[in-house]
Amino acid sequence: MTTLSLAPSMTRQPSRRLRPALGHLGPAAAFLFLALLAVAALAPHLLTHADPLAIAPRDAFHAPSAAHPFGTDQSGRDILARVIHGARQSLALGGGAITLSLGIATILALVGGLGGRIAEQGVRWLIDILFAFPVLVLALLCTATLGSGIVPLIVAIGVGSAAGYTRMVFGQVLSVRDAGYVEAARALGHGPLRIVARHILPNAFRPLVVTATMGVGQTVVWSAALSFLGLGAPPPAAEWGTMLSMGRDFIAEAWWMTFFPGLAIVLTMLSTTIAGRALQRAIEGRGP
Amino acid sequence: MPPQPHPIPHARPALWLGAAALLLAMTGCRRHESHAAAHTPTRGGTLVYATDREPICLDPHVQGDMPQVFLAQQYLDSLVAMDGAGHILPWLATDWTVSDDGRTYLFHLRHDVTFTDGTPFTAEAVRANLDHMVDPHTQSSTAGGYIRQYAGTDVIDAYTAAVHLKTPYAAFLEVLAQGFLGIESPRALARPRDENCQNPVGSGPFRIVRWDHQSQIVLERNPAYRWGPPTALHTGPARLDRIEWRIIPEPSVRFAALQAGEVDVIDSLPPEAETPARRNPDLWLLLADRPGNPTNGTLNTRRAPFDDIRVREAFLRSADIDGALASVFFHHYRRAGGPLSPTTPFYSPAFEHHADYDPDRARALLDQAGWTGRTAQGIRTRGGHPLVVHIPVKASLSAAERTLWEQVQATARATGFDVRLENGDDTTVQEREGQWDYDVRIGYWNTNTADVLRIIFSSAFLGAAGVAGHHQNEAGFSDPAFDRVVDDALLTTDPDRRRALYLQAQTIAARNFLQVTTYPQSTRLALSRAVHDVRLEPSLNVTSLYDSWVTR
Amino acid sequence: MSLDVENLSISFPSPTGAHMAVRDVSFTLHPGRVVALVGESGSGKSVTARGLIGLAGAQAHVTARRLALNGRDLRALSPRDWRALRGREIGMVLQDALVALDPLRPVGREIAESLSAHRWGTRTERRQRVHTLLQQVGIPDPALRARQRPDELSGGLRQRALIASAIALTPKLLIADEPTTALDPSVQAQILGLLGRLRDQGTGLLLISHDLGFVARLADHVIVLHHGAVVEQGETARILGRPVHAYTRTLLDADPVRHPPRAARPAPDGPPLLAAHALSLARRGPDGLTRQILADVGFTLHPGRTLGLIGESGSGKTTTARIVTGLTRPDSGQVTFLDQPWVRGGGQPVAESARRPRRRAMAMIYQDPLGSFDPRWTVRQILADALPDTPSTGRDHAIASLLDRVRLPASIAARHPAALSGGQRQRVAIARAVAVRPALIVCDEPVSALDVSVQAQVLDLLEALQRDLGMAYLFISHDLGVIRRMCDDVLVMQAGRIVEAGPAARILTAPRHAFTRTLLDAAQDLSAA
Amino acid sequence: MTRFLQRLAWRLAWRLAGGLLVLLAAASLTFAALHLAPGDPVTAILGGASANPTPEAIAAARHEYGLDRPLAVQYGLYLARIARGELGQSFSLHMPVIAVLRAQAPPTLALMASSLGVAWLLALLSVVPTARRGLSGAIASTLETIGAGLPQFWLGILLLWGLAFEWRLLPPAGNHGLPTLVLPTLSLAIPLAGFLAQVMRESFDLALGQPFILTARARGLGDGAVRLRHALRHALLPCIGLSSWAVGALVGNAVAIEIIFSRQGLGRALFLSVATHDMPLVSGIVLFVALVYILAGLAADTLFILVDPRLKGTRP
Repeated sequence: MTTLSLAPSMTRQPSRRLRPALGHLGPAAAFLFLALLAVAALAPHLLTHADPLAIAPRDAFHAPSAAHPFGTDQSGRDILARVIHGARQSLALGGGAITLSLGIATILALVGGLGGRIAEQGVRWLIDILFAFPVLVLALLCTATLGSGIVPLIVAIGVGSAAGYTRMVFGQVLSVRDAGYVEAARALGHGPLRIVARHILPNAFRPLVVTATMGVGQTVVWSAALSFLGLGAPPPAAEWGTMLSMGRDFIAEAWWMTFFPGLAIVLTMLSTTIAGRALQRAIEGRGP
Repeated sequence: MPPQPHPIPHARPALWLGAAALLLAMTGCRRHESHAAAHTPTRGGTLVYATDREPICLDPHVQGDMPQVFLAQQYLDSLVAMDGAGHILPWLATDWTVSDDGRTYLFHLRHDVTFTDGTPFTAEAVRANLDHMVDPHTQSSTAGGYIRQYAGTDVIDAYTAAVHLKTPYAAFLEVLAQGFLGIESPRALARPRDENCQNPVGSGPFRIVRWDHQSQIVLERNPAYRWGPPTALHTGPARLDRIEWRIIPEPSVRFAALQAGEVDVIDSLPPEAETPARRNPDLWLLLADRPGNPTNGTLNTRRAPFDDIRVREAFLRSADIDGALASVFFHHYRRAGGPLSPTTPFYSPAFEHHADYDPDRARALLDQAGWTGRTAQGIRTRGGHPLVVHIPVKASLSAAERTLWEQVQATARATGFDVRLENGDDTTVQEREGQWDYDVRIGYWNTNTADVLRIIFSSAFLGAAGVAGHHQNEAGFSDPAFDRVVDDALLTTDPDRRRALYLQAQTIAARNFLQVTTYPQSTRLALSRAVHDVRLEPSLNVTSLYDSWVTR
Repeated sequence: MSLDVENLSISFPSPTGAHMAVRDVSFTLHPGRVVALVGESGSGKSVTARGLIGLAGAQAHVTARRLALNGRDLRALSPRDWRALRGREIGMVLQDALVALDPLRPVGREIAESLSAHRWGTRTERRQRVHTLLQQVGIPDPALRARQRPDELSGGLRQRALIASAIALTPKLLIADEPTTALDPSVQAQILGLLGRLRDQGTGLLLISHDLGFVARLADHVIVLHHGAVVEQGETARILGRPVHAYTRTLLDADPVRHPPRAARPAPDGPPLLAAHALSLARRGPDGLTRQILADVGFTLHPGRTLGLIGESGSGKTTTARIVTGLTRPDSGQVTFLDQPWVRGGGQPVAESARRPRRRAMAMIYQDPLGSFDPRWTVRQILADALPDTPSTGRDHAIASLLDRVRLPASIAARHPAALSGGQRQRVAIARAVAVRPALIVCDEPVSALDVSVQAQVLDLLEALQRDLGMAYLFISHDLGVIRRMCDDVLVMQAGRIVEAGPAARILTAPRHAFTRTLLDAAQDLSAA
Repeated sequence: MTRFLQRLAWRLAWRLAGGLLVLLAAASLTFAALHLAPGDPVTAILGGASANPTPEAIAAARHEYGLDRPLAVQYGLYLARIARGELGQSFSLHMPVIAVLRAQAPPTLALMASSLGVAWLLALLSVVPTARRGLSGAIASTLETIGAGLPQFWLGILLLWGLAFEWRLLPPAGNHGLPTLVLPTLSLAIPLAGFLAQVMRESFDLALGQPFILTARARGLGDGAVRLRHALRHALLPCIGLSSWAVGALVGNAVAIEIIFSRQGLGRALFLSVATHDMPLVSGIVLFVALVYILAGLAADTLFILVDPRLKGTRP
C-alpha cells in the first residue's frame, strides 16, 4: 500500500515546480479561452447566431468555409454553433462531477485527518480501494447499475475521480494538521474548534481552487469519453463527446465533424491546466 | 408464417430474404458484375471476410440473430434449398411428400452425407435438429419461432423422416431452406447449449476451427464435401482453403480495412462509404434490396398522442425522410413509403406516397385534433399537456439511422412535436419496448412474404410471443377486419386471391398511419477485385463463400 | 601548482538587470596552503567556489582579469577541458554528505566514479583504490563501508567518504564549501583534523565558511566577503587579531564564544516554575526496533532563570522541549507547571482543556519560525491572534508596541513573514511569544538557522526581554557558545539521558562527565583562535 | 541482508493484505451492483431479460445462490464463490466468465504493456535531454502539457484517420500482429507519456538541483553521465508509482480505444457486458481489473525497492 502514498496523484496535483510551460502568453490565452467558454455556456447567442439544432439536410457535410467556419455535420447543422452551444452541457457535466468529487474528497479528508487514528487509517484504505477502480470502469459499473443519463453520469465520474482528489486533500489536511503553525496555535492556548476553523480549513482548502480548476478540464474529458461511448446526453443536444462520437463514423468523409469538438475538449483541458498552474503560482507567491 | 421476434434491429442491414421475394430481389439487385470472367476458378487460398457484429452463439438455433445465419451459411447445410425464382429444391433431402391434410412431411434423405465430426447424417439427425430448435432451453427466437407448428418427427428408417405439424403450414419448406434451420451434427447438439455455441458442427463446405472472441472466427474447407446446394456454381469441396471471418464493428474502420487490403470482403457497407467504394477501381459491390417491412418507426397506438389517427398522420407528414436520405445516406438508399418493401410479393406501389412530407397538412390535422396550444418553444399543447413523442434509441443504432431520426426530430419540431430521442443501452430499450413504453419504436422486419403484415399489425401478435420476447405488433394495432384479411390470406394458395387480400391489408395499414417508413432493408457487400464468385444464397440472401475463389 | 585568481566577478541576469553576486575577488592558492572565504549567507562565497571550477551555472556570467591554474588560463577552457580538470586538478567537498553524495548509491561507487570519470585504472584497481582512499580518510573497515549508502553511515563517516571522493585522484587543490556545517561539534573537530592532514600532505585548500572561529584553526589567508565584495583580506592572524573593517569586527564580535559568559546569579529560592520528573519515552523506529528516546529526564526551572539544554543531534533535546510544551506525551514521568500537573505519562493524562488556561503562561520559539506562522497571515494577524483579549481599538497600538519591543518597525505589520529576512522572522516569533506575557518561553534552537551577526542581535534581544519582563527560558542549543552566553544552569544530554546538570559556570569550566568534556574539547578545538 | 529480506517480506505481506482488502471491496461493490441493478438478480444470473427460464430453474437458482436467504448470508455465499474462483456464466456470450477473461485479457494486457512501455520511452526521450535546458526544455514541456491534455479517444480517431485512412501507413484494425498494435498503443501512450513526462520533468529538475549533482560534476562527470547515472534514478521514483496507477487507468481508457480500433479485449468486453446488463461478466471484469491493479502495485513496490534501496520500514 506504500506505492499509493508515494505515487503522485492521477489528477494533476498542484506542484510547486512546474515551469511556466507556455510562458506568459499561456495563462493569458488560457483565461481568455475560459472566459469565452463561460460566455458560451451562459449566453451562447452572443457568440453565434446560427441555431445549433436547425437542420438543413441539403447542406450536410460541408467542409469548413466562411459560412461555416467549422463545417457542417451530417444533418447540415453548423458545427461551430454546436460546439459553442455544447459548452454548457459539457461544463455542467464537468462542473457537476468535480463538485461531487471534491465534496467526497473534502468530507473524507476531514474525517480522516481530524477523526483520530482509526479514521485516518480507514480513509487511507478507502483511498487505496477507490484507486483500484479506474474512473471509466467505475463509471461503466455505475451505468450498468443506475442506467444511463445525466445524473448517473455525474455520479459515475464524480465517484470515479474522487480517489485522486481525496488523496490530495487528505494529504493537505494531514500536512496542515501537523504544521508548525497549528502547533503554535495550540501552544497559544487556542481551542480545537478555533484551530480547525482558522487554520486547518483555510490552509487545507486553499489549493482546492487550483485542483478544481484543473479538475474541471479532466472531468470534461471523462464525461466526453462516456458520451463518446453513447452513455451521455440525448440528441439533439450538442455535447462535445456525442458530436465526436457521431463524427467518427464519417471521419473519412468529414474530418471536421470529429476534429473541432475534440479540439474544444483539448483546449478546455489545456486552459484549465494552464490557468490552474497560474492560480497556483499566484497563491504560492503569497505564501511560502 | 409463424410469429417471429425481430432480429435485434441493429440497423446495420440485417438480412431476411425469402423465396418468393427472390425473383424481385434479383431484378432489384444493383450488381457491379465482377470483371474477370476470363479467369478460371482457382483452388486454395484464404479469404478474409469482415462483418460488423459478432455472433453471440455460433449455433443459429440459439436465439437467432443475423450474424449467426451469415456464418451458418458457410458451415451448415439445409434440408432443402431455394432458388432465385422461389422454387424449393432438394439439398440434404432428396425428395419429399406432403400429406393431404398438409400436416405431415415425409423427407427422403441423402445417404452420403457426413458431419465434419464423422457422424453420419440420418433421419435421427433431422429429428434431433427440429427437436433442438423448439426446445425452450435452446432459447431459439427465430428457428423455433418459425416452426411453432412442429409436433414431432418419426424416424421411418435411417434415411426417411416423417415430420408432423399441429396445423397446416404452407411456408414450412421455405423456412426450412433458411440457414437458421440448418442441420447440425446430433452428437454435437447433445452437448450443453453453451458448449455447442462455441464450436457447433455441421456438414457444410467449411468447418469452424477456431473462435477468437471479438476478433475472428476461422473456418477451413471440408475436404469431404460433395453435397453442395443446387443453387451453387460448382460441385465438390469449396475452392477456398480457409476463411477468416473478422469482426470489425466500426463501419469506417471496416471499409478502411478493405481499402487497405487487410480484408477481402466486407458486409454492411456504410452509406457514407458507398460513393468512395464505387469510385475505387479495386473494389466491386454486391447490393440487393430485401423484402418485408421496410426500416421504420412504428407508432404506438395504445397511448396518447398516437391513439389519435390525426396525430399519427400529422407526425408522418412532419417527417422529412427524403431530406435525410439525401444527406446522410448520400442518395444511395431509395425511399420506402408503404408498409411493404418493393421487393416483397404482392407489394402494391399505390402506397408509396400515402403520407408524404406535408407540414401544412400536419398543422391542420393537429389543429383538428385539438393540439392547438403552443409552448414558448413552439411545441403544440392540448389541455396543458405538450405534444411529446418518446423514442427509445438503442446504443447500437447506426450513425446514419440515428441521424435520420435526428432529422425527423428537427422537422417534426417545426410542426410542433417535441420528439425526444432517448438513448439507452440495448437491454434497457428492449425492456421499455416490452412494456409498451414508447411512442415510436425503431425497427424493421425482413422476410420473404407479405404475411409480415400479419405479424406486425394483427391483434394475434399483441401479446407476448416467441420464446424470448414480447409483443411483435409494435403498433398495438387491433382491427378485426384487418385480422380477417391476413388470416384468410394464409389459408389460400391462389395467387390472385392472395394479391387482392394483401392489397386490402396494405390499404388498411396505410390508412391507419401506423409507421413512418424510411427505406428498404438491403444487403450491401463491398469486395476486392481479387475475390470472385461470392454469391448471396437465395433463401435468405446471405453471403455464401462456397463457390468463391481469390486471385492474388 | 597554484591557482591565481584576479578580479573574479560573477553576475546573474535578473529582472532588474544583471545582479552582481561576486565582485573583484582576487587571491592565490598554493599547495599546502589554506585560503578561507568567510561571509554570511548571500555573501557570494559559494558562488565563487563554483565559479572557480566552471560550475556557476549556465546563467552565470563569469569574468576575471586572470584565472589560471598553474599558469594555464581557465577562462578559455572548453566544457571538455573543464571536465578533465575537475576532480583531477581541483576537488570539491560540499556541506552535508547526506545530500552531497547520491543517496541512492553506495559510497564506494561514488568514489569510484571520480576515478572512472577520468578513465583511471581497471575496475579492480579502482576498487582497490577506493578502499585505500577510505582508509586514508580514516574510515575503518573500508570493504564494508564502500557497500553502504550515505544514509547508512554516521555523519562523520559519510563526510569523510565525501572527502575521499574529492581527493580520489589526489588533486592539488581542494575546495571545501562549508565542510562541517550541520555536523555535531565532535565530528566537526574530526573533519577539521582530516582537512589539516590533507593540507600537511601538500593539498592547497580553499575553505568556505560562515564561521570565523572555524577557519581560524586552518586558514593561512582569510578573505571576508560581504554582499559579494571583499571587505578585507589578509593573513589569518592579522584579520582575526586586528580587523580593520567594521564588518569583520562585527563578525568577530558576534561569535558567541567571544562573548563573556553570563554572570552568575544567586541561586533561586522559592518553588520552581516548572518541574519535570522522570520523563521517559520510547518509540518504534522505521526499522521496527524500539528505541529509548528519553530515559528518566528530570529538572527544575525557577522563575526568571534560563536553563540550557545541550547535546548532540538526536540526544533528546527537542523531545524534551515538546513534552514540556505539552505537545508530546511521555510514556511515564510528569511535568508540573505553575504548581499544577501539566503533563503526565501513563494512564492518567492531563487533559488539554486542563492545560489551556495556563497555556498563555508558556510560549515557544522555534528554530524555523516561518513554519510556525500561518502562511496566509500578515504579521499583524499573527500578533493579533496572540492578543485575543485586547480590544480591537487598542490592538494596533499593542501590535506596534510589541514590534517596537523586538526592535522591528511598525510598518512590518502589514507584511507576510515569507517576505521577511530570517532575523526579522525570528523577531516576529519572539514578539508573538512575549505578547501573551508568559512566565516561561521554551526556545528550541532559536538562533541556529541565523547568520552569526544576526544571531548576536537576537540573543541580545532575548537577554534584554528577560531583563525587562522577567520570564524564564528553557533554552535548547547544540552550540556551547550560545549556551555559555545565555544560561544560568545547564543540562547536558546524551542518548536521551541527562548526563550532567548544574550551574553553567561550573559545567562549562569543570565538567565532570566524560561526554561533557568531549563536547567542550571539540568546541574549543574549533574556536580557539 | 537478512534484515533487508525481512523488511521486504513484511512489506510484501502488508501489500498483499491491502490487496485482499481491495479485492474484498471490489467483490462487495459488484455484489451491491448486482442487487442494485434493476430487475431480479436471479434473472441476471440466469441470462438476463430474454432468458425466460422455467419457474423450476428460477427456484433452483434462487436456492443455489441463496437468494432466498438473508442478504448477509447471500453476501457470504457470494464471497465464498469468488474465493473459489467461480465467477459464474456470462449469458450474453454463452461462456463462463473465467473463459471470457482468459480470452480477452491477453490482448488488453499486451496493449497495456506496450502503451506503458512506449509512454515511458517517449517520456524519457522528452525529459532526459531537455530538462533544465532553456528553450528545448520549454518546448518539450509545452508538448508534454499538450500531450497530457489529449483525450485518448480523440487522438485515436485522428491517428486512425491520418495514418490508416489517408496515408495507409498502418492497418486500421484488428488483433493481427504487431502492426495493428501500433495505433492503439500510440493513442494510449501519447497522453500517458505527456502526463508521465510532466511528473518526471519535475522530479528530474529537482534532482538536477541537488548537491550530489554538483558533487558529481565537480568530479569531472559530463552532463550526459550526470543525467543518466544520477538524476534519472531519482526522477524514476514518482513515475513508478504513477505507472502502477496508470495500469488501472489504461484498462479504463482501453474501452474506447478497443472500440475505435475494433480490437478484442477486456475494455470492449466490459462495454458490451454493460450494454447487455450481463452482470456476472461486468462483475468478473471489475474484479479482474482490481486484481491487475493490485499486481501492478506489487510490481511497483518491488521496483521501488530496486531503484531506491533506502526504502525501509513496514508501513506507509
